[in-house]
Amino acid sequence: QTAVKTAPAEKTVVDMSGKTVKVPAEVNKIVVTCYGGATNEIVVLGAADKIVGQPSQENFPHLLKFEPQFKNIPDAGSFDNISVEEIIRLKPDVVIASVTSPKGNKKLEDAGIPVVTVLTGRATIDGLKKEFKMMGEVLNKENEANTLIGFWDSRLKMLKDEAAGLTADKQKKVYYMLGIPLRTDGSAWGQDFITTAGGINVARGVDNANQVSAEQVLQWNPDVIIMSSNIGPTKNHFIMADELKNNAQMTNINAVKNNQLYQCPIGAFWWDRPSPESILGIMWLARTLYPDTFANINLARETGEFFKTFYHYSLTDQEFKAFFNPQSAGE
Amino acid sequence: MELIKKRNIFQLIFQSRDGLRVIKGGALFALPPLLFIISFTLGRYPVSPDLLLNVLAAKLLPLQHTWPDTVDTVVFQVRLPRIIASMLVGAALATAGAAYQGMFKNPLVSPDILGASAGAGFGAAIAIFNSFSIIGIQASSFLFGLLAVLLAYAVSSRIRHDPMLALILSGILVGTLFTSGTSLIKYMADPYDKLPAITYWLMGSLAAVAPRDVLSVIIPMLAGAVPLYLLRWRLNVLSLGEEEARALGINTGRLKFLVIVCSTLMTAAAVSICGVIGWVGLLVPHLARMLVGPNYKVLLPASILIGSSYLLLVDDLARIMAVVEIPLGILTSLIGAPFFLYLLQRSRRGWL
Amino acid sequence: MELIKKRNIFQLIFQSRDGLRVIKGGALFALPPLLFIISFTLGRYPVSPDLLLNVLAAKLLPLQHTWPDTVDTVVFQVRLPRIIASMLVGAALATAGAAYQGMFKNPLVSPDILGASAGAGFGAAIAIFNSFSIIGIQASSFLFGLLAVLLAYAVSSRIRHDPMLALILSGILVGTLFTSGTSLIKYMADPYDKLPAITYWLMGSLAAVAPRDVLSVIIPMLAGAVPLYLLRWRLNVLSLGEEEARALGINTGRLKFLVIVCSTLMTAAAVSICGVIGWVGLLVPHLARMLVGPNYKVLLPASILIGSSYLLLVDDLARIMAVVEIPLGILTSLIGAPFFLYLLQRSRRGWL
Amino acid sequence: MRLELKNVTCGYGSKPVVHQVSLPVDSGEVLYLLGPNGSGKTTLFKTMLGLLRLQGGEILCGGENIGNWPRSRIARFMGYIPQAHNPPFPYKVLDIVLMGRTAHLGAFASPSENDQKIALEAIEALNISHLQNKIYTEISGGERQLVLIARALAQQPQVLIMDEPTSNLDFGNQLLVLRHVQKLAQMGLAVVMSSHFPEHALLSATKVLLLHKGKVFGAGRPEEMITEQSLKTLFGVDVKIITTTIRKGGETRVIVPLVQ
Amino acid sequence: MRLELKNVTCGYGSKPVVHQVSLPVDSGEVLYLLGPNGSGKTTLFKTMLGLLRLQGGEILCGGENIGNWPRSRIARFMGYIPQAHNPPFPYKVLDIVLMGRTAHLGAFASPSENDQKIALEAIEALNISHLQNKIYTEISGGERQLVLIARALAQQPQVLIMDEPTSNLDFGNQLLVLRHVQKLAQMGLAVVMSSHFPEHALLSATKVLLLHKGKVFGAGRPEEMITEQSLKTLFGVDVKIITTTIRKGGETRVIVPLVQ
Ligand SMILES: Nc1ncnc2c1ncn2[C@@H]1O[C@H](COP(=O)(O)OP(=O)(O)OP(=O)(O)O)[C@@H](O)[C@H]1O
Ligand SMILES: Nc1ncnc2c1ncn2[C@@H]1O[C@H](COP(=O)(O)OP(=O)(O)OP(=O)(O)O)[C@@H](O)[C@H]1O
Ligand SMILES: [Mg+2]
Ligand SMILES: [Mg+2]
Repeated sequence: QTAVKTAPAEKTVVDMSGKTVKVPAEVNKIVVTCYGGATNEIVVLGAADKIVGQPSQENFPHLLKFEPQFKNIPDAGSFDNISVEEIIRLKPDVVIASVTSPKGNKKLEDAGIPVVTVLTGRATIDGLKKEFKMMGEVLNKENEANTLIGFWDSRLKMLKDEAAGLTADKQKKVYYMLGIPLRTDGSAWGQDFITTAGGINVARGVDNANQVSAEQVLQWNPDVIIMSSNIGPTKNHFIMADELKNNAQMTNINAVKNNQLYQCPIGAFWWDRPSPESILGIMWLARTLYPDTFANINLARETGEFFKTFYHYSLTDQEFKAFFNPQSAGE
Repeated sequence: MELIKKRNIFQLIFQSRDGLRVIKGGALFALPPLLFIISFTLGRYPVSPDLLLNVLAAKLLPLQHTWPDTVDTVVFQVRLPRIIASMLVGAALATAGAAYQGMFKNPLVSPDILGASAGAGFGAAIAIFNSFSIIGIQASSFLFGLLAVLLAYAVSSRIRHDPMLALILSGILVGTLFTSGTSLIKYMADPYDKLPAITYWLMGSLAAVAPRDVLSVIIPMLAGAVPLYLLRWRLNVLSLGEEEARALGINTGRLKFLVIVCSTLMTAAAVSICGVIGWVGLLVPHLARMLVGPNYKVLLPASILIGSSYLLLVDDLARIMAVVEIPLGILTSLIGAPFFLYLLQRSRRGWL
Repeated sequence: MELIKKRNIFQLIFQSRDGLRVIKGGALFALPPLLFIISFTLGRYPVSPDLLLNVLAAKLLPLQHTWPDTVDTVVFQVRLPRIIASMLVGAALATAGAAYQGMFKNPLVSPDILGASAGAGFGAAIAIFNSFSIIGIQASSFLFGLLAVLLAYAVSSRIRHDPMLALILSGILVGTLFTSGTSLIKYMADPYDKLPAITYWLMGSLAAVAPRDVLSVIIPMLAGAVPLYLLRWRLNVLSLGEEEARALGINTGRLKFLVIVCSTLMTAAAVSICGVIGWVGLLVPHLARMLVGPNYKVLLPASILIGSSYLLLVDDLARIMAVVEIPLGILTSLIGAPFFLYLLQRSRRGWL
Repeated sequence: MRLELKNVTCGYGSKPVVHQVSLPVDSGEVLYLLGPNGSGKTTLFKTMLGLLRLQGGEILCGGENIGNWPRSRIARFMGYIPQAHNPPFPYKVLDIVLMGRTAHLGAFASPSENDQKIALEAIEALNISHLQNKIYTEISGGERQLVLIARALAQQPQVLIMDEPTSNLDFGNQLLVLRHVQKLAQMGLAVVMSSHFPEHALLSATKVLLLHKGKVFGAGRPEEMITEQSLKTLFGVDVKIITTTIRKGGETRVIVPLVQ
Repeated sequence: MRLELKNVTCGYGSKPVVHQVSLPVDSGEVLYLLGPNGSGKTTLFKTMLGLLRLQGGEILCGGENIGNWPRSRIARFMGYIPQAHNPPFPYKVLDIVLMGRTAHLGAFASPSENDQKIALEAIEALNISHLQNKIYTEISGGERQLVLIARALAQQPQVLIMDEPTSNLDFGNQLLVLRHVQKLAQMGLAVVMSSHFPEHALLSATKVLLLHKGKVFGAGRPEEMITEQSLKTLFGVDVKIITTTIRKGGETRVIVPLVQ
């Protein structure tokens, strides 16, 4: 043991699985082994250039526009399906992984690599804010994290204030369509997403993304249907409003009759799934459900501000409009 | 001609000594229509029996339309296609299973044995992966189901030794290949996006069946079922084994090919509208054999009657049990397996 | 004693007339150690052969440590456990498969037939669903694998008629039950997190094997393999059928129970560390039978040698083929199936 | 109607087991194939029925080569009683016998009342009416053999090929079957059968073909073929053939093995 | 050593097929079970071997009830040659014969050189050394029967139970096996066998038990039991039993069926 080594300074963080992790004080190389907005978090916290390995981001062309180097970053796998040797070869200071892949994470820890877990799909609004803070600590970007949390808090408060005027009888019943017409979501995030925007999730009894019968939807008779753009039956072929209107089983539903059918937008990430950007998604949904109640929300401005502040990117009107046409994302 | 055959079926069913069998025979014929009617009143959306009668009558008589339009939608757009589809699929899988069990001289064989389901599943997965429309998924599923079986058949024909075992082995092989292909697609699919779609699709469900779907499978199903039904006597002879059947005057090569094509048409069509529903093709022929014996002259009709009733019953359960639809593939197994176990233990002659 | 047996193995292997077989026999014994050494140099992280020699030598001699610590980690923490695990799993599945094929007198039987994999998969799924630790997942998987088989055994023992068919049927039934259970869990799992975990786990992979995992399975695997190896002559006799084996002096009830327990120990242990890897238990015994004939005295050792080499080879491929590993379960099928087809067509006597 | 084998060579794979066998059988004849175990009797039968590929020579029926006949035509022409038989699903005995009618049915037809009548007659002819409704897998080995014979009768062929039809039969049933064979021959069938009992050939054969290691060792009338000499060569057994008078003034030849 | 059945009743499930059979066999004896098809011979054999459950009575060996004997002890005591046999995996003939040694091996042992020697001797004794390295599934039906007999010999039991051991054998092999049976009896084995040939019983039995519809119809010395009368009753056949002298001054009785 003659090699001279300067012991790196370390710090400890408590990650989202409640585990205390030792990470280098200075994090310069990051490998991401999950989706769920982890990459976006790193980007908005200003550490995009430190990512040396992560799963493909081809689903997010808007993100690739201002982080084009992501196209060439090696993919060392995701969740439990990771290549340990490849990650060792990339010599990361820390791996950002999901709380849902303990097997893969453990293997990395055994190889002596610090693993910090994030909530990915299991996030709630509160959880997400905690996660921003934790990531700020890991990346030494506490200020950026606080700015982000501040943005969230102010918008959440605004939503809450405006929604105060919504009486129970004015609240709209929302059906959140995941990929195929009969699958919906009543899990933590699906619930937060809709209720924060002032809606009632008709599927609140339904735990996770699950299939229901056509009759059930007929009985719920939702006022509005929102269609996820991240879990299509097919890639870039999400459910279209026309498809529902032409479906004889659906024609008698209020939402279809009144043409209250909306596709969830895609920004730098899916707006209906947890990520730093999902606050924009919540505002979009609130405005969509109650254009009058939330008339104060100027989504274009909010989005522009978010992208300017956190992505350091000036969004054009055209780019903003493209967010609402998920099909175009693939082109 | 048709009349004579029908009389024979009755004759054979009722010929048995014990009166119990007469009742069983009658029950067999009464069951499907009975369940058909009952099933209309079941579901998450409440439709009372007399409202149902009104709705049905209104299709024929100029009744006053006092109920909401939604009721019409529920009855004709949601329940009717679903009931018909489940009966069709149940009958098809049971028929294919019965035919295969005879052809392979093996009571453990199911219609999937030559890779039809595996192929159809792969076809669906690849269609989902490549963003096809729903109709595209169905077509791809059907075609790959056929392709898988034809491939297995082609491969087996290059093996000289013991053609039946060769066929089964080739089928298992091709099936595994397609299943791995499906896994590979699942694996390559974005876990946030395609994976759940593919996984759920493979579990099998009739929840989304539309009238159009029923129309699109009725032709391949009839094209498969009618020849098999007509060939049912020859299935008896085939079940004695290749050599003996040939000595008794059967062109086994051609008959086997016909049985395979017909069974595959039905299986692939079934998978293409409602995903992989295992177990029916294995269970129902056994059940039928316990009730009416191994003679295909009665076994095949009995399988059709029991198969359609069984799947309809299970699907009724799926519809009424919970808000969330439990996939039919899961339910058929969860109900079928213990039921089958019970039968096995009770029956005097085992599974025969 | 051991010596005599070993001589007999060699004798039997080399007894055959053609010199080709002598070469095959030698190759069989040389293959595993050879592959073992080669496998150390393969992987995404570059370790040259002479560096590897240094690293290995340093474990025994006081060499100067001129390479980065990472190399040690790669060789001893990543590659060594993985190589050992793949050999263990391959040998275990092949042995269990060979034993079952004899016991059931059926060359199409795989070690999963009594539900071991289905049970183990269910155990893992339920553990993942409930967010157990990795050790918890492994333990649950192993225990449910055992449970499934014992359940099948218990059920079958209540059926009088034809005990072997009863056992297979019960196994298929119990297997279906557990598979449906797994599907149900998959269905209930959040598609955004648990579903991919369960799905990937079921595809089978050795990517995450740690030294601790190897230690935790080595005892059940040996506990399964050693008795089977010792009983290999009796497996011959058992393969003649229940009645004949009893007439020849074998307590078939006890022997069958032993074979089942041993095979299940091995299968469940294998599944518990690396998920469901199909196909090995079916393919390898066939391959071995083609090479050395059906006599278990040589068939079992040959299966062990071929099984360990085969899975190691496939896992090596998995490691070097792509950055992101293709699950082993998929690879074994994608490689195994065509290979098997080729063998089938070539071999004079079919699969025998 | 004449069945004729011309220089038939056959076997498994490409290896010949039986070489250059020629044999004509006419309506009304009973041809016995005698030969040691493994001499190729079963192989020859399977080849005649087209179940094994012909390696050489040809098989003619009424002068016509049957190589291209469809299976149903062959089956209407030749009935077969196999030597070994695996019990299939638990069919009733009557159903098994009815399957003999298959070659006479249209592709999509099931047996008619008439077919049923023919099957019942065949069953009656063999005195096994009591088995009629039993399960085929639950009767004794000898009983199964009788059922298979009944099935071949129901098939109403012109040539009947029987591979050791008496091997599992009791003493009484053996003679029953032999009597039947003769009756069938009288009715105009040609019967080709193998047997391990030269005495049976003396009782009921009109012609004998001796097979030795796959080659024809001799063919002709039973009295000429079954001699102390030929039995010694074929089976390596010393026998004495004696003639004894039986009641009603008939004469029978019996074969007495000379043991110790 | 004596094997004794006392009032044995047996059958399938709870339905008795064989009723109240008592029979003692001693070393050196050859007991023939004669009876029509379906009279219960196979059933009785399977029960003696413990393969079917005893419904009544008991089976004694040297005075000891074998009901609780472990299987290997029964197998060292009784060898069995089954009537029907499904070909398993393609074992070599030698391996099949070696399996007869199983009962003599420890649970974890494989056959030794000595076992191999015994197996080879058994094979030689039946003149089938040429089959030794052949594949069991690729030999003729009669050849298989000989292999099974060799296996039973290799088992070296004290009682040999043979269910129609000659039924698929050619004329020469039949006599070979009969000679063997006698030799084994002289060596001190007790042989119990069924046969469809009363003549064979006359040739080699020391005792005969007649079975009729599952009941004992008679038991005693072959000359006493096999009479024109008893054969008529059991099998419904008219026969004449004649005595003829064979070379070397010996006498043999032959059974001549009276046909036509
Ligand atoms: N499936 C097979 N593959 C290869 N060779 C075979 C096969 N079956 C039989 N043989 C061989 O062919 C030869 C003739 O067999 P065959 O069965 O025709 O004899 P056989 O005259 O019918 O004998 P037996 O009187 O014992 O029934 C034998 O030497 C046998 O070993
Ligand atoms: N598995 C079975 N289940 C029920 N009954 C059976 C079974 N096997 C045979 N039997 C019946 O038991 C009776 C005796 O059969 P068994 O096989 O003992 O006759 P056997 O004397 O050996 O006849 P064979 O000379 O034809 O071999 C027959 O009536 C038969 O129908
Ligand atoms: Mg033969
Ligand atoms: Mg018998």
